[in-house]
Amino acid sequence: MSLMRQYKFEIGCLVALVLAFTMTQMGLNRFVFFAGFAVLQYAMIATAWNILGGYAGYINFGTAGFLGIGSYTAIALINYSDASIVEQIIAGGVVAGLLGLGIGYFTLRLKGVYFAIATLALAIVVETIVNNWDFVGGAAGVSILPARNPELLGVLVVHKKLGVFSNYKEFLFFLMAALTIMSVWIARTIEKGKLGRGLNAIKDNEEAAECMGVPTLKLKLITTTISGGLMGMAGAVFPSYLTFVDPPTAFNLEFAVNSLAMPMIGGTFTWLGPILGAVLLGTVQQVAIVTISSELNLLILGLLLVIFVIAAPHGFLGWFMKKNKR
Amino acid sequence: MKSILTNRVRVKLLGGVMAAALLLSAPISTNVQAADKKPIKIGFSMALTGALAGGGKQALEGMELWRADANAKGGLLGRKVEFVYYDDQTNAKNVPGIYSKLLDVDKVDLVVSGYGTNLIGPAMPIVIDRDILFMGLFGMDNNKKWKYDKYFQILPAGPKPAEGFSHNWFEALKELGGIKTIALLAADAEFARNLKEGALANAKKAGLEIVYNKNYPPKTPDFTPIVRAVNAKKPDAFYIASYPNGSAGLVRALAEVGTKAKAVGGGMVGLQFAGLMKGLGPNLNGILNYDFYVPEPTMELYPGAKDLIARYQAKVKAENLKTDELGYYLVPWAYAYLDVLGQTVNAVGSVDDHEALAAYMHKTEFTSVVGKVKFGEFGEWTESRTIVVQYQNIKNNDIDQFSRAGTRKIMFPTDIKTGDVKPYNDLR
Amino acid sequence: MIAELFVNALISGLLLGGFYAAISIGLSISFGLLDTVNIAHPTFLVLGAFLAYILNSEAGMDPLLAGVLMTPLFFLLGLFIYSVYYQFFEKTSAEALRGLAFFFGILFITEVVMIMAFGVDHRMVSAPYANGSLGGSILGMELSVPYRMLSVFVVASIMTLGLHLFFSRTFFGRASRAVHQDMLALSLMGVDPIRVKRIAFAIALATCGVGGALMIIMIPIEPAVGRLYIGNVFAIVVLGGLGSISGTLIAAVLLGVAESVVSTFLGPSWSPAVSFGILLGVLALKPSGMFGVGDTR
Amino acid sequence: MSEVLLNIENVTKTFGGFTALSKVSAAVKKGERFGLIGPNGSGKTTLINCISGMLQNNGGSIIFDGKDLKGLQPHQRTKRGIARTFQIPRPFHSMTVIQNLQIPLEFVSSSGTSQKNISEEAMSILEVMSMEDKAHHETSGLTQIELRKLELARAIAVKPKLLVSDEAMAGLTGNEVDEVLEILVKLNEDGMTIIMIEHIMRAVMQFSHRIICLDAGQKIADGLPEVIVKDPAVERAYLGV
Repeated sequence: MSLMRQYKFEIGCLVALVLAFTMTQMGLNRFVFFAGFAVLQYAMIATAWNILGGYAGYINFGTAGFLGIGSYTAIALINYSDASIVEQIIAGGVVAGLLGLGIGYFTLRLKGVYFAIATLALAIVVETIVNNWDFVGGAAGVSILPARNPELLGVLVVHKKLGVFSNYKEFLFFLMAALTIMSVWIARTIEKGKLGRGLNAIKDNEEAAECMGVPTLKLKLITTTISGGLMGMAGAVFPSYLTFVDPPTAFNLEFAVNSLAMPMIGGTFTWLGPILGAVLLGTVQQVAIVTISSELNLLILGLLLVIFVIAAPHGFLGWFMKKNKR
Repeated sequence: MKSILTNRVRVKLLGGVMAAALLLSAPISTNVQAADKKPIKIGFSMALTGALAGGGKQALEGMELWRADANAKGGLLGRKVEFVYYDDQTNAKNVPGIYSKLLDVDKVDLVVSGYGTNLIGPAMPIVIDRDILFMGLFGMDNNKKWKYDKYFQILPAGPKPAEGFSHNWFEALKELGGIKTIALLAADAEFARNLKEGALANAKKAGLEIVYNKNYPPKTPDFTPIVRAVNAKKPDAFYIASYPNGSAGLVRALAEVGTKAKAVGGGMVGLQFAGLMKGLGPNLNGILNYDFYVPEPTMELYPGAKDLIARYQAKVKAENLKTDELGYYLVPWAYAYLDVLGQTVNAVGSVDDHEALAAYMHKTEFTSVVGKVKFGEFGEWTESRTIVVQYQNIKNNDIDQFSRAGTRKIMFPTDIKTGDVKPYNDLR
Repeated sequence: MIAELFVNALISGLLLGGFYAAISIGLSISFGLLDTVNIAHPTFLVLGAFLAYILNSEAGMDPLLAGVLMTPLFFLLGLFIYSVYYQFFEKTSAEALRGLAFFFGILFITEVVMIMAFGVDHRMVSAPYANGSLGGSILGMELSVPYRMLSVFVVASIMTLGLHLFFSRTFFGRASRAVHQDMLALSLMGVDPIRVKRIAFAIALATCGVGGALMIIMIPIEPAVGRLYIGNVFAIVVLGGLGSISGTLIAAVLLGVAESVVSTFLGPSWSPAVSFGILLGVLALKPSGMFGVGDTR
Repeated sequence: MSEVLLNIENVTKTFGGFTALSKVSAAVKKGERFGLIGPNGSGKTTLINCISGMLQNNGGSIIFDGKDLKGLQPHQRTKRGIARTFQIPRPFHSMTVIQNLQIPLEFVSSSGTSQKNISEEAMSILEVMSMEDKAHHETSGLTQIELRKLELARAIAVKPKLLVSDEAMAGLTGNEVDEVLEILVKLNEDGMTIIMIEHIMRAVMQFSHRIICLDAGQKIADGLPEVIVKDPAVERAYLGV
């Protein structure tokens, strides 16, 4: 019983995973999976962003760069071999994680806006490289043909009648759910652990933290790596979902906006914030796109951002929790 | 094999008994009986904001004109036509969700594409998954990898669109004579890069020496360094595949810096738009570029296009629409891609039998506002029918001169030719 | 030949730098001096450009004159936006991050307003002084300077140097620079720092009048084009060093020249990587930009 | 009281062309109460930044506990037993008072022990500071003296061999100064070596066994408090004659 209490969160994760799986088996309206995929992807990106941005206070403005490099790693792998989607995700995570480590080293003396602008610059440099890298389609874009009936470890994953999932999009939805749950678990583990406390000290005052024995550089590097890696994983699923990727899509400004707006709307100080923000803002965006057939859906996003940051200065969770409020 | 099966079964069981029960009760029939006179809903995504919105809004007006015509004639199969469409914000990421909503929630009868290759791509797996007919608008080789038999699209570039697009331009070059070297430049964007690849193949086929082959970022503000770098290579011809911003910048830079190349242009997107033509004015003189429709007398070949454009222009004026004042570029084509679909539906007598619809499309030669349309195996046109025009006699920045014949004379194909190709500098 | 290309590239780069300075100078004030992360700045420039277009095409007004006439309008808009910003963010000392999201919202709203008012098509103007080019042969090199770029450069120079002098020589200018460092000292001097900030922000936004006019003389515009310049303008301001207006000017010219030279010799496709590579390199060596005051917030 | 704990030898620090410290030498003995004085801009803070590792000195060496500190990051120096406070208190403002102490405890002195253990230790340090009633308060509500004491408490939580106190009494009332002095004396009696940088002469004279005075980056005096106070060079430096 005490074991159950100790692993309450992990059990919750498992329940969520089973729930996501059950959803794919219920023959729900397929739109649920499309909208769900988009919201889950946002949730994962926002969670990954928040590990660095919320806990350590380092604003990453180059989310698109990490996502894009994840996407393009997957594309390179598809073009180079017939790697399965799981391998693509791992590779995307590793490459983006290395990029995170690199940017961490490179910008270790940068703080605040300088760090933010440096990450933005990095995203633009990566995009330019991809534009000129014809093996992955370059600026012309690339069309991906997902395997029709993929198998994983001998299990037929997608097949109309015989597969675990009857449809590829349901499989991707489940995959995205699993990745998101994993990210949330990682974020929460960091938050509740020594790393999270160290990052918090860095956010509050980096020099004081360093003088209090917090190895700030090491913690920052670990964090940029994890955060970048998770973003890369979220990006690696993208080519299979879109089947056509070009740099303006993979490096869209929208990612930078959402990845910082969502945690902020939810609340940056805890793992629940980004999820809440992603669900709120992501759902509104998804719904607005498919209900308003004009430019007004962009207006809604704009108004929502302005109203939210004004009305809930500490995020949605800030309304409910006094903790960490200044 | 046995272990795979048991494994699978086990996982399936994990999914729960509930799943099976729900599968049975899931909505199976999305079909609407033709007899009940419910309107036919055509669904699509369209770029109404973002980089491609200019084209998207113009296309949408063209489509609305078709809908008005179709409904005036009693609709399709005696049912009124309705549109269900959403703004994809020129962001491919929004496209899968939109098509899923159209098909699963709005339960539209037919789907057609938005405007442009990268916004058609993400819709492909969804329509293929459901095995339904899909009409594309200005997609470049979207079906190359899928090889889907129910995809058809309107872009008059022939079976190999990338090469077909510039094929005629290289034909027009021959008239100039003495072209031995060529420079190639493309915007770092999907359509432009594909055009340049095609042009490269055509240039090699024509035995031209490639002296310059580079790309530029779409947001480049100043093109004079590029034009000078090209001039330094002394090319006889300069093929440009550009997007609106670059097209305008290059036309200006060419006018300012000058060039000795005899032929300049080719795949410059945006010069067909009223806003740019008006803004560039006399700077355009001498540019040799692709086009789809120009107000030249020989374009009678496209029956009804002239009237259609006149109607569009009147509508823009009357309703004070904030779209392209002239509408030459997209209106006839947006009209045609629905017209072809409508003709097919009426001929087959069904909106549900996608096999029959696709079969009819494959075998038929259509006649629409853009003339004869015949689809090849994977839905591209069987022949390339881009026209090559040369800008000339442009005196000022007055918009009306572009709706008269003579400012964009047709150089190719020869059967509709209205002028002779002249070296760029002769028209400056 | 190579020398000729190089000299031409340098001249083009210098002129382009003038344009970059004109579109960055406002941000250099609002972001560099006042710490407001006004990511909507390029979008306001586009708004200025559209208004210049309308005045030009409907009333036949010269775009630059239109830009000058719009300046008070943008000044008032700046006062209004800063008042809102101050009320909800600065006063509650909210993190810069929230301000960033706020300005993102403003960006989208402004874009939609422009779409509804002006449509989505590309628009250009042609000014009589922006046609043809000044050409000549110097030391056996054929040099050509487009009047379009030259006029943009001249106006941009007057505007940016004027602002530079204003902020370095006048009492108000020095006060604005001081709010950046020491609010308390200002209050002790009897200056209301909030008022100083509000006016400085309004001046920053006022540059969108003439800046917008220069933009439409330089490039064709559509409502979303501002997004493309976010990276550039922030890169220039940060590269120059926050709080240093002269640094912004130098950074703008540096990036202009780098882009121009790379376009000429290496291929235009690589110019963003080179520009932003320079930024990353400078930040790695000197975390506060080229002429930063040393405070690496 | 004879063994040298911290040996500063010819330490030089330049910023661009400006020399902030020029060949400063000093030896702090184990258990010593060491005063560091000098007018504003004399290089006091630069020197302790070089000791704590926030700045790396260009020349000379700093030997602590027999080992050269060259190239070590601040947190590594903290682990070796050097703790410091900041002139302007820098609390972790999103944390409560006790959480502020848990950071150094967790990362340095009690690393690897349980959370329960750590919070008990944190509490005992707060008791020394007589701040136990503020343990779960947020730092934003603290008074000036409480902030100063928190700054000290956090440094003590490192369990340092050497505590560098940078103007821990600035802005405090007379009684409060005495309160802080009392704490420092007690810590010293328990075996902690303390370097005190202070503007309040009364405090530094009363507290220190030995004092050095810096002026314009150079050491101008080194000796017993009663000698220093009469030193003409020190007088000149302070009066600016």
